[in-house]
Amino acid sequence: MEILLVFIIGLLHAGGLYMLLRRSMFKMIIGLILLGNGANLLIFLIGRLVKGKPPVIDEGLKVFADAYADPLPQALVLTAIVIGFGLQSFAIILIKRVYNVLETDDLDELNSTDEEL
Amino acid sequence: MSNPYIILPIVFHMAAAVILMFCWFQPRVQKLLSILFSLIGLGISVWLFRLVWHEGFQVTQAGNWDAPFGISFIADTLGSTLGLLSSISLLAVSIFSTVSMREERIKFGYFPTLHFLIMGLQGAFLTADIFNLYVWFEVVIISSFVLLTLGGKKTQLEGALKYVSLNLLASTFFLIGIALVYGLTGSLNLADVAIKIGAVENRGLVNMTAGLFLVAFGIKSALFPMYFWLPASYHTPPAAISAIFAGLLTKVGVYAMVRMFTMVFIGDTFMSITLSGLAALTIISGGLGAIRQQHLGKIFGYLIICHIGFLFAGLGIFTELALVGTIFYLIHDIVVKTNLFIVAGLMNKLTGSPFIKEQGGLYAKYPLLSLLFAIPLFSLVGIPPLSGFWAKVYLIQASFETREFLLVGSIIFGSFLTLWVIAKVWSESFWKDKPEASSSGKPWSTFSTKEKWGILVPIMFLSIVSLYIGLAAENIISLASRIAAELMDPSAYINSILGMK
Amino acid sequence: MKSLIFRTASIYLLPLLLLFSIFILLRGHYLPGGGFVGGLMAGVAFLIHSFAFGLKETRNIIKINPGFLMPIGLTICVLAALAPWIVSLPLMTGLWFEEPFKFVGMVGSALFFDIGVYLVVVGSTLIIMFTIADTV
Amino acid sequence: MKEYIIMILSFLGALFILSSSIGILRKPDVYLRINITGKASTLGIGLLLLSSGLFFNEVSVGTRITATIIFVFLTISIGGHMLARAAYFTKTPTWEKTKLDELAGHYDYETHELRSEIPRKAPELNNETKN
Amino acid sequence: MSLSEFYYMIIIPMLGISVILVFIRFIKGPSLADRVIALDMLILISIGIIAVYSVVFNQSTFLDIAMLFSLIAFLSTAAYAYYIEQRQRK
Amino acid sequence: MMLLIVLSGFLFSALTRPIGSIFKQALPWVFTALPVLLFIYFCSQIGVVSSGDSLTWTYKWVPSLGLDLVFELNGLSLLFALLITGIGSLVFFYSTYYLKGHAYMDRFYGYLSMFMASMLGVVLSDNLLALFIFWELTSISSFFLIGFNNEDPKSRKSALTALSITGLGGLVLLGGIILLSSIGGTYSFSELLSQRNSILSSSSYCWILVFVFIGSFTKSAQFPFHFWLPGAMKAPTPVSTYLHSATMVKAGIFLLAKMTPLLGGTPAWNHTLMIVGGITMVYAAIHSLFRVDLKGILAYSTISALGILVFLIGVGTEKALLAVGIFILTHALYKAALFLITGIIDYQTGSRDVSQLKGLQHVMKPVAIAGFIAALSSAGFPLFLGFLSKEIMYEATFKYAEIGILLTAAIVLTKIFLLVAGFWAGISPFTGELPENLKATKKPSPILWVPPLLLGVGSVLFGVFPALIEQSLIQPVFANISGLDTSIYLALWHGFNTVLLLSILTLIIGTAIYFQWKPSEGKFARTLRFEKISPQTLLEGFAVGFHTFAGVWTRAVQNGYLRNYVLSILAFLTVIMGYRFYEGVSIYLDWNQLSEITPSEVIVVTLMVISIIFAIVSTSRTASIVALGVVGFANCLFFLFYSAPDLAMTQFSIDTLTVLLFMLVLFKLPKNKIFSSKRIRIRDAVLSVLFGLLIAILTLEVFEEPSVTDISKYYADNAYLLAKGRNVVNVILVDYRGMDTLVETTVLIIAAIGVFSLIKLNLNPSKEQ
Amino acid sequence: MTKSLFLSNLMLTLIWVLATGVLTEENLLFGFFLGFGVLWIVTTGKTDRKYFYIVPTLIGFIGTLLWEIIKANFMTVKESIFQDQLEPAIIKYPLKAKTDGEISLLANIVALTPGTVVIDISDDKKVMFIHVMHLKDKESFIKEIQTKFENKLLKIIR
Ligand code: NA
Ligand code: NA
Repeated sequence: MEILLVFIIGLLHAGGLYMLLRRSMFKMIIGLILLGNGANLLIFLIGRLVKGKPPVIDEGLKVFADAYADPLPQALVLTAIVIGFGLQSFAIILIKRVYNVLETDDLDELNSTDEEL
Repeated sequence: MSNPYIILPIVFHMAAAVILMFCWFQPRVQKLLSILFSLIGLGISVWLFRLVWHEGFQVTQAGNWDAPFGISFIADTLGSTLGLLSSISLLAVSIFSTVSMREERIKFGYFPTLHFLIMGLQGAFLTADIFNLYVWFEVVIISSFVLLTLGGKKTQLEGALKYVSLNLLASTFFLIGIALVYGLTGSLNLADVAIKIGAVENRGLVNMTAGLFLVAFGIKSALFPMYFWLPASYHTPPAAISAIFAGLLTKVGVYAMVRMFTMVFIGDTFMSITLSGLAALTIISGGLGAIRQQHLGKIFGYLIICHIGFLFAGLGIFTELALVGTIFYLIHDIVVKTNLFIVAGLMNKLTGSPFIKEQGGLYAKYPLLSLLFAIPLFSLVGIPPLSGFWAKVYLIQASFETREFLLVGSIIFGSFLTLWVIAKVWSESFWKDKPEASSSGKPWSTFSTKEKWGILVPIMFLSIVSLYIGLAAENIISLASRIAAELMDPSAYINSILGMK
Repeated sequence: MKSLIFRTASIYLLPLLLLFSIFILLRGHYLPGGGFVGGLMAGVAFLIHSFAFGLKETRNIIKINPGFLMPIGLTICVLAALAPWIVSLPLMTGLWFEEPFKFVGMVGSALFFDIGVYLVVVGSTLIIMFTIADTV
Repeated sequence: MKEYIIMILSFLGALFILSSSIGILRKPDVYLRINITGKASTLGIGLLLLSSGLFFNEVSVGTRITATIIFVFLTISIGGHMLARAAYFTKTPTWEKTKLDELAGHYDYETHELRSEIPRKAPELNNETKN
Repeated sequence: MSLSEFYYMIIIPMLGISVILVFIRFIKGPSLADRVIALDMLILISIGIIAVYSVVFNQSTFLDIAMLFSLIAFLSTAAYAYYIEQRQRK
Repeated sequence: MMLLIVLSGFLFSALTRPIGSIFKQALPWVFTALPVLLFIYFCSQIGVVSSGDSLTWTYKWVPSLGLDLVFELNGLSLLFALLITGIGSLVFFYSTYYLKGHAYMDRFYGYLSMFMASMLGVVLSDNLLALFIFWELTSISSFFLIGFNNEDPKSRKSALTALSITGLGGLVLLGGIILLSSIGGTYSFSELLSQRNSILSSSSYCWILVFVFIGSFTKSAQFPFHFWLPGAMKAPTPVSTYLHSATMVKAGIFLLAKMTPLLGGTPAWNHTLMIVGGITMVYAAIHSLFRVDLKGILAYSTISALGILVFLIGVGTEKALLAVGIFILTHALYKAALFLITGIIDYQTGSRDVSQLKGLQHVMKPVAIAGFIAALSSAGFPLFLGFLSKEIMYEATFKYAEIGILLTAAIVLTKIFLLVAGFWAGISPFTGELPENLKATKKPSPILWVPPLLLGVGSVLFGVFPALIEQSLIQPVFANISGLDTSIYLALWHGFNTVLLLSILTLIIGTAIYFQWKPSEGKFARTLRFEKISPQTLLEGFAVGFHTFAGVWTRAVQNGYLRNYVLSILAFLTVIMGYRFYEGVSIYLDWNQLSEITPSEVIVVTLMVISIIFAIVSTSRTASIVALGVVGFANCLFFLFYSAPDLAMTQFSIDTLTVLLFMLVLFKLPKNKIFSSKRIRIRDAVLSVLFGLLIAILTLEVFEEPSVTDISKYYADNAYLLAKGRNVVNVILVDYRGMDTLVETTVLIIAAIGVFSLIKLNLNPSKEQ
Repeated sequence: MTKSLFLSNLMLTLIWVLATGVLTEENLLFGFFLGFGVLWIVTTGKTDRKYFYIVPTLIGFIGTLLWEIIKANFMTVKESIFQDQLEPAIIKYPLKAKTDGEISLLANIVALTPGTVVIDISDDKKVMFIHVMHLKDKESFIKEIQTKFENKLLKIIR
């Protein structure tokens, strides 16, 4: 299974970057979101896959009785997801504003601040 | 030494931001409070710096969980120094903001965000946990996004687009890097990681991970060929915002790079060579960019890049001597770049144009102001004995000793280009008569007294600091040497975090 | 939205969902859930309400400007985190009441911390979504 | 015994879900698809939830499952209505074999007003829906 | 045949096939409403899957996630409708 | 004391404002007092120094860098200090009248005293790093002085050119100094002297030479860096006098002279200097003949004189070094005089065109006298100081090994041309008939003509009585430069020999040429034809080319296209990681570690893969957004399967909110278009896939590493016992790693502020959306 | 108003107890206070709330409904697999129900029953537009709905 997940992680990264390489602002955001998903999945995978054993101590016990999934990567991914949400929503709104003000989706037309002078 | 209060700089700025948010609709109150908070913040940073200087590293374990289980915070000399410098920049910028920032921007969260930004920086400087560092980085970048776009002017938005996308890309790489480090060592605590990563047998994986960190921090610190966001965006926001960005943002990337590459990924020759090469290219590329520009903000923006190269030169050489140079330059650069962008903002206002072609006559009209401006300008060039000079001596010396002549050449060349550019700015904006056709600025005499002081005090404050750095170089060198020694031998850092004797 | 059915339903859904969100919040320490998800759910509840009745109406219901929920929540978080300073312990050290409370379980700084998170998440979700919904 | 009940219930649930999935794929227009989703899936999910409720056989789980089922029923029917309404608003075409469209002409697309009778001088008849 | 075997052999494949079918609809569209329906349906099916998995893994807490899923599914439908309505008004 | 002496100039300069406000009109006189006092002080030290002692004074400035302010007054530095303060006094004095009423008088004196102080610092410093610091300060202060008439674009350009060349030279010199110290282990010149052998044998010796030469040549306007000097003539004449006759340009000579005992005496040193100096002196001397502008003539003759000095240092024999000592003094005296005279003429007549100026002796007798003296000294007429120096020069070259004849020829030729140039500058304007248009010329003020006259007196005095300076000044200088104790002997009469013959020949031929050769605009214009291949044109061309290159480079790097930025970052990362991968990642795959694949997972994976691809290729925006939702949804199912209910919940809610945001926000955008060509798309795809592959392999290999879970185990073991929670993930979030959460909520708050302000605040002037 | 709020509060308490699954007096009390808080948050003061009259009767009505729903599902199964002859139509259904609550309830019920989806209700609350999958005859369909659901529902509620 890990192989499949690794494949998906690779695909998410490749796809995300491919989208970042496009000229459209919109695709850029899609790319960033895909990348973010890829990174989260990667962290999750690194923490090993354990089926059906959430890191929740059963009622009545003080410690885990048997195996459990590594909780730390989960916590990290959770934090990363929430942060990602903040950043992505900002980016999405930014795109909206850019479009409203500059009226184009084509990133190639948005290079006045790079020009000399 | 354990001290639960060392995170005061972080918490204080968070509290400051919260209070400022409660004053959302009262710009005047916000202005006053922000200055007050910046002053107190400076006091706290001074306290922490002195504490570290006299009594050594200060550690606290959040949640009272022993390292490496909880999140450790450590105030070492480097961290507390950078914290102090951020506070200095903040004080100057917050004073400057009170008079230069448009009321609308203040009504839309300028000051809270500013303090959040500083909080993020302080956090990044104090944390000893990689993932926590990531989180602080995110605070920094989201605040910088907000500040960069505040007001939503056309150019701001255009610049922000590149800034945002590339910085998010960097964050992703950073996150992946952290995941891999966790996978390799099972730990996130910097000290613990530093110990455990040595035991990883499959070195290739460590090296690849190092590559990810290189690019993640390389983007954030505007290293060649990853700096594109900087020239595209730094000149677009109001001067106060550019100033704080210029002083601190790329520097936090440099800081992170220094931390990771002096503690975790050490003894990697390939990376050292790569860093040296990139440093040289950064210097040259930044310098080449600077000589082409007409927009004052862009000129200084490219100079930031150029000088980031200096910082990385030291890291690439990686001898104690070189690190002294890097640290000294870092200290100098934060102060001077902040000042420079404030000055640029004022020049823009006085002449009515950000383009040096359309500026002019400053010297004839405002001789005293011009002399004041000359301090940051020529400090940047590193006209001895001003602050920019000393670090270069160390860097050149260190590169000679490791026989990295390419670096010597680029440092000299970069210094020359800086000199040339600043001389050109001086000749165009100060010496030249103001072109008739260009739009007229706002004469100094029309500024209110409050405005005058709000502008002059920060410039003078920063100029005094940079003069101090230059003229009392001995003190700064001893500080930088201590930091460099600590960086070269991180065992003290590791031991104090892990609580080992 | 001018849908009678939807509107009628939202009137009932809002309190239900809020209740559920608190439920999720409180049990987070023992079972999946917690401040984040709870906060998101509360945010979603208000959001659904605003879809039905418009932003103005929803804002009236919340009574407090959601913008202020964020600093309030953060203040609670910070206070919960800094409480250990009183007894000279590092920040975030867990401080707990000796005995568990009924249905809430153990009450300690971590719970207040989670409540702070809840409020922040509600506030910021609402600010973000409302601001956007306003412009559509 | 309990196990067999669970098996039967969950099999029926899965069957309903499967059938509505087939339906959603095969139905010719959006309104029919909405129609089909709303029906089968509600009971399908209800049964699946019910079967797991039986499995755990605890009060707290039971109450939560009841709440979820009610909620699902409620939201699916309201959701179906809203989707259909939105689809009509966007002038999503109905299937060509639709017998009758009494809604045509009742909407005012400007004000979003829905009248009970077609006004005398209908400003625009919703002709597109027929195509 | 034990319960979990039954679930693995029969129920989960059935639900899996449903997912695929719905997903095909999702890809095909053609209108946005179709995609939203498909998404809605996907979420509904996954509520079923959650119910199944809660039995398989003997984790009753999964059922709360099911609750959350239904709520969010409703949100997305409502938002879509809201979006359509607002867009039409422009 | 010495610190005060050096710093006094800076002090005065810093206090320009207060001094100005206290003394008002008397400000120039206050400033003039400074060099005069310093000159008197240095004169008083002549005795001490000539007795062989050297005065040192030490202040530890930056000890950790080895930077001490060690001021040493020895023969060489005393000579220069005297020139700097002596000629400085005259220039300061002269300027009180010359710039009378100028709006920026205060500024002028401020710069001037700063410059003087820097020069003193250069010549007095024993510590080479300190020397460099003052060296750079001379560059900067001269930048301000040359650009003093800053309204004039040419003036600004010259200042910039001068700064560029001297600044670059200075930085290179810094490299040399640091290299020197890293071999010698100290910046102290006197300590370095003791390590001469190790330095000479070091492999870096060549580089040191190159660096030091570039520093000196740029400063002393040696070919091919000389052209900044004529340009710098845009400065007010007193500035030219000060900078370009006596002080700044001599700093390079000073440095070479100072370094001779340390670095000199090797073929590399001698030959380079001889060649560069030789070319410079001849080239510039010829050039000086073609100028009509008095200052132009003087500029080129100065360059030529500097060339002579470099050349002589290169010859490096005792005689040659002695000649250096004398010629520095000689040249300073006559050239300063000529500059001042030019200034007077310019001031009184408003013209500097030698072809126009005639017969001015009728209106300004004292000036004419000074001019004659200076010209004759320059020509090396007997009884003038110039004669002495010329004799020794000829003698030095004539006796130089095999190529002595060649060297002598070169220097004789130079001397002839310089004679002509000197005559044109010092004699021609005063002789002949006074043209009508100059009849009205007023008599200059004594403040103007006294200084050049005084300089003339010096030339004559020392020329007639060389003993005055022989032991007191020149002997110590010689000792310093050569590092020898040999006594020197200056005599007016060396008897009849070849050298005297040459000397006479020089005078005769030179005078003859002077009468035959009339500089004119026409001739000057003809020289312009060669401008195309002149170093100035070439270097300026290079600069332009460089500037263009900078433009091309910058535009290529910062091209404005985000995709290219991402592309280069990505390419860079891929290369770095690919290389490291290739370099040594041991790849292994332990199937036992992997869990089995179940059909339901395959379905979710398929779902995910298809939606990712769909999100990428779909032309409908909304479709790709919703596909994105499916990706997140499938992601969420993974979390659910693999025991992360918290994650599943959060991911699902947040994913939906993101999709929602997208929908609400983006409907206004136009339809997705495919902008790029197929080739580019394939390129991007290949690169992305390559990167994805690397990440995938990396992930898999890291996954295959033995997992270390002691931290997670600690979390799990203590979650209930210490942290009183059962849901370990939540315990981590609110307790173990609560700081992360606290900060992350802050991120959300800031994002909310950002979204709010981004939407609600619009400062664009034009139109509201 | 106070009374209805109180009842709502009780309802919420009940739901809380159901959700937590613990039936003790402390939990009731806690649930009550929680419900009180929530109601305080959501009440604007002008909303008319009568739902607590409806809810108990609704529970009784569910029984009759369930049958219809099960029927609908089997119909869907048959339909999806054998693809019956479809006769879709959108028809106008005249409402007897008056209040928002009644109408909404009816609409929900209609939506859950075989082959019908409510598209919208007119602004004057007089008619309801229903999408029907198999329309044999418009009049009989309307009649069926009325007798099967609307009349019964109204009887229960009113
Ligand atoms: Na978190
Ligand atoms: Na910066």
